[in-house]
Amino acid sequence: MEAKVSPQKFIVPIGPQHPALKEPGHFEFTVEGEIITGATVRLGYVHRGIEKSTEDRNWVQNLYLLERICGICSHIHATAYVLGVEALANVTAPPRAQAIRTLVCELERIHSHMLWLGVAAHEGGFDTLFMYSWRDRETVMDLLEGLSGNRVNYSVNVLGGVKIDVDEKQAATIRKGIDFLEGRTQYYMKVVTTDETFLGRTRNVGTMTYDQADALAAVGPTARASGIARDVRADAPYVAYPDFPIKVITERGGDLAARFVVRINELYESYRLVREILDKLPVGELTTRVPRRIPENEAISRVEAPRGELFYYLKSNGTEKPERIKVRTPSICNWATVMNFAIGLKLADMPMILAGIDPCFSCSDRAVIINRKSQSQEWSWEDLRQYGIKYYR
Amino acid sequence: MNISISPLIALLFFPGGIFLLGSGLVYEYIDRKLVAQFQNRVGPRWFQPLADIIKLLAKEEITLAGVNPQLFVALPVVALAAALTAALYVPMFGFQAMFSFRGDLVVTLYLLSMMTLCSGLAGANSVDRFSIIGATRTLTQLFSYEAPFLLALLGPAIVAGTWQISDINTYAMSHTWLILTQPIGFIVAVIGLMGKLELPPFDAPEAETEIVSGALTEYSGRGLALFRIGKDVELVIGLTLVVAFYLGGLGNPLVFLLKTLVLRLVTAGLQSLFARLRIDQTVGMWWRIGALVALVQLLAVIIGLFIGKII
Amino acid sequence: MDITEAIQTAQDLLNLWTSGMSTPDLSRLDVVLAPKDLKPAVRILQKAHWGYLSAITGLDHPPLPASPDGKQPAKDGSLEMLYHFCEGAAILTLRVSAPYARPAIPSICDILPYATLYEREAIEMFGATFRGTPNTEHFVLPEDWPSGVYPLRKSFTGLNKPQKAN
Amino acid sequence: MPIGVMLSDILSSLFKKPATEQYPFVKEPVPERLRGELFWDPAKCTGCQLCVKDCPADALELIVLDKVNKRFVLRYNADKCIYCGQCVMNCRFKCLNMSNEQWELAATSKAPFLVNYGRDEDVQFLLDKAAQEEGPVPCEKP
Repeated sequence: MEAKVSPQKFIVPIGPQHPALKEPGHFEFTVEGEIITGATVRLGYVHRGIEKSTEDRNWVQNLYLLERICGICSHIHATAYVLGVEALANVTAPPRAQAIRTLVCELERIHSHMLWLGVAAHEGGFDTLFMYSWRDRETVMDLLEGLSGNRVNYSVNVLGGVKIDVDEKQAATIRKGIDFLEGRTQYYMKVVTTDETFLGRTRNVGTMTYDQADALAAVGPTARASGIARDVRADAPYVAYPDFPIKVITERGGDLAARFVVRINELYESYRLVREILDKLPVGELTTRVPRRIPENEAISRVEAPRGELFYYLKSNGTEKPERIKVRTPSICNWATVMNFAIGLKLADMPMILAGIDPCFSCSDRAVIINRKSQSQEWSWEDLRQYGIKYYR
Repeated sequence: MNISISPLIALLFFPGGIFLLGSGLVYEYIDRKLVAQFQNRVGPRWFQPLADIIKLLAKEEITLAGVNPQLFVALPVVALAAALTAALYVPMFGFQAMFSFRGDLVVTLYLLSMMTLCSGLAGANSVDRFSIIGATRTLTQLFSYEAPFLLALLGPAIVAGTWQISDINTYAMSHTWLILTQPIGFIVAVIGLMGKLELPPFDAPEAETEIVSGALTEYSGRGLALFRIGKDVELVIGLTLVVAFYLGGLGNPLVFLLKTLVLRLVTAGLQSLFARLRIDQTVGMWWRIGALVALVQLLAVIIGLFIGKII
Repeated sequence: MDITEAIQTAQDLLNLWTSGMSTPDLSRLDVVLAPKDLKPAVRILQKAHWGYLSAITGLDHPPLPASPDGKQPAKDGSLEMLYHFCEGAAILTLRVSAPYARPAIPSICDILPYATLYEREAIEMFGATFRGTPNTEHFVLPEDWPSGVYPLRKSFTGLNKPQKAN
Repeated sequence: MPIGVMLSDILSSLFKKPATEQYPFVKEPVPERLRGELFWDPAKCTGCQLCVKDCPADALELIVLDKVNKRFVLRYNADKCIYCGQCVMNCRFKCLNMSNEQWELAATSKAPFLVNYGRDEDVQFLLDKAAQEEGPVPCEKP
C-alpha cells in the first residue's frame, strides 16, 4: 500500500481484501479523525460474466448456472429463473411443487437471516453472539440438507416443478427443528434489543428515514426497517404465496437496531409459514413438462430474496438457448443507501453498516476476465492455468 | 515463600526470563481455550500459542519502505524488555519479588505502559493507514484507562500505607481480602486490566473488522512475535498485580495458580459477554464512570482511614 | 393500488409521449419511447410517485444483413434500454432504443440518483452513452479493460477468438 | 440498563461439550438424499443422450461403440461434476443414480476423477484402442 498521507485527505481503504469483508469489494472512505467525509464503491472482483454465459447454454443448464450466482440465496435465484422460464413457456408447476418451493424459500430465508445475524454481530465485535447464532444456524442447514441432500446448492428446482418430495418423517424433523429455532430466536431477540453494549453500537447508527429509503429505492429488510412495506411476497405473490399469505414486517426506526428487529421478526414469520405449509401441503404431481425450445417471448420474474427484491428479465428466441437473461440482485439496489449514508458517520460503525444491508458481492457482480495488456479479451482456462504455472515457478 | 536465587538466574530463567515467557504462553492458551469454551467451540490445542510464536520467529521480517528502520526494529525489543523488567518487581508465581524498593509500584505501572506506548509508536512509525488509525486509538485508549487503573491500584496502597508491591502483598495476605472492603476498586482494576491488554470489548485499537490489526498491521515475523510475547507477559503481570492487591495476596505458587486462574475465568467471561466498544464509547466510559467511581472509592478509603485514626 | 389501477394510471400518465403501448400480460405494461421523451416520462412518474426504478436491462440487437430474397432490408444494429419500474405487482417497462451510430440516451440520474449504478453497468456492458450521467467509471469490469469492447453485445465472443464483424 | 444478557448461555456452555464437529476424526451420518458420486448401470441405457445434453458442467460423455447391440461407455468426469442431479432426473430408464456414500472425493491427482462406466470388455476395448493410438483417450462426442 502506498503512503498517501496528506493533511487534507486521509483515505481508509476497505477491501478488496479486508477482515471485515468475507467477499471482495472495494470501498474508500475519506476520514477526518474517526469521522467519514467521503465514500466510494468499486465492485467487480467476483464478476463472472454469468449473464453472458447464459446465452451459451440451454434452458436447463442455465438453471444450475444461475443457482450458483449466490451461495446463500441459491434457491431463490433458481426459483426466480424457473418462474420466468415457466412464464415464457406458458406452463405452471403443480401446486405441490409450488408449495415445496415456498417451503425451501422460507427455510433458506431462515438460514440467511441467521447467517446475517452472526456476521453483523461479528462486525460489531460481538463474537459470542456470532458463534451462537451460527451454531444454531446449523440446525436449519441440517434440515435443508436432509430435505434436498445438500447444504448450499439445494438443486430443488427443475423446470416445471421440483425434484424432491416431503414425506411425513421429514415434516416431523423440520417441525422439531423449527421449534428449537423459535426458542433460540426469542433469545436472540432479547439479546439484540436489550443488551446495552450491543445497542450502543446499533441504536441510532446509520439511520435512514422513510423518505430517504423511498428516494433511494431501498429494497428488502433494509427498506422495511425504515417503514416501507415493500415485499414481493405480499405485493406480487409468486409460487405458493397466494395460498400462504405472509405478513409484511416493518419497523419505524430505520437504524441498525431496527434492521436487526425486522430480520428477527421475519424469522418468526418464516417459522409460522413453514409450519403452515407442512400442515397444508397440497397433494399431487411434482413436475410438469416444459418444452426444450421456447418460442420467442419476454418475461419478467420478481421474487423476494432474503436480501430484498430479486429481478429477472428473460427473453427467448425460439431456440434451446435464451436470447438474454438479466439479473438484478437486491444488493445492487441497497449499495446506494450505504454510500449515501456513510458521510458523517464514524469509521468504527462502517463495517456494521456495510453488513447492515446484508450485502452479497457475488450477487452484485456476475467472468473471471483477466487482462494484462495482452491482446486477448478474456482468458481461457488453459491460458489461466499456464499463467498460474508461470507465476508460481 | 522466601527462596534466594542468584539475580542472574532470576533474570534469565526463573522466575523471570524464560519461565515467564513460558507462563505467558500458557496463560494465552488458557485465555483462548476459555473463550472458546464460553462460545461453545473447541478452541486451540495446548501448543498453539508456542507454535504461533515459533512460526512467527522463523518467518521473514518485512521492514517497510518509509519507516524509520532503527525504530521499527527497536520498538518490539523495548516493549518486551519493559514487560520483562516489570516482572522483577512483582511477586511472580508467589515468590518474593526479585527486586524491591519503596515506590516500585509506580515504576512497575510505568513499565507496563511502555508496552502500549511502544505499540502505539510502532503504529505511528508505519506509513500504513490502518496502523496510523490503530496507533491513534491505542494511545487514546492508553490515556483513558491509565488513570482509573492507577487509582484502583492506589486504594490498596493507601490502606497498606506503602508504595512497595511486596509490602502491599504482605498486607493483603494478613488482612481481610480487599475485594470485600474495596469492591469498586476491584472492578475498576479488572476492567482496567482488560483495557490495558486490549481484550474485547476494549479491542477497538486492533478491531479486525475495521482496521485489520491496528497499530501492528505492518509487523511480521520477529517483531510481531516479540510484541505478542510482550503482551502475554503483561497479561501474567497484570493478573498477578490484581490478585496480589485484591484477592488476599500471594503466598505460594499454588495459591498464585488458583487465584490467577479464577481471575482469568472472570475476565474470559467478560471478554465473551460484550460487543466491542467504539473508541469514543471506551473513552467516555472510562472518564465518565471509571475514573469517577475509582475516585469515589479512593476518597472513601482515605476518609475511612482518617476516621479510623481519629477513633 | 391494485394492478389494473396501477397499470391504468401509468397509461394515463404516459399517453402523451408514447409511440406504442402494449400489455404482454395482466401485470405488465410496455411503453415504447423516443430517447428525448425518456426524461419527461420518468419525471412525471416520479412526480406521481408511481413505483420505483427496479432495473435497467440492456438489449443488443445486432445488425442484420438483408435477407437473400430481398424481402427484408438490412437493419442497422441498435441498443435497447428497458427501464423497469415496479409498483406493487405492476411492472412498467419503458423501452428506449438507440442505434449503434448514435447510442446516446439521456441520463435519468438527475431525477433518480440511484440509477447511476445501473447506467454505469449499461455503459461498460453495452457501450451505451448516457448524456449527463455523473459517473462513467468502470463498475464491475477491470480498470484496464480495453475501450470499445462491450461484453454483453452479441458480437463479443471472448476467449481469444477474433470478434465477429459488426 | 441490562448488560451481559448472554450470561446464562455463556455459563451453561462452560459445562457443555463444544458444538464443533471434529470432521475428519468424527463423521456425522450423511443425509439419505445426499448427492454424491454418480453411478451408471449399462444394462438399461438406450443411448438417448439426454443426460449428456443437459449436463450443466459437461461432465458426462456417452461413447457409443455399437448402437444396435447397446454397447455404450459412459465417461464421467467427477471433477467437473457439480452434483446437481439433473442427469438422474432426466434419465427415463433410471440407469443413473447418485451415491450417498461416496462423497469424500478429494484426491492428490486427477486420475481417480475420470471414471469409465460400462461393461468391462467395452471399457477395456476403449482403453486398448486409446493405447494403440498412443494419443489421448478420445474425447470427441459421438
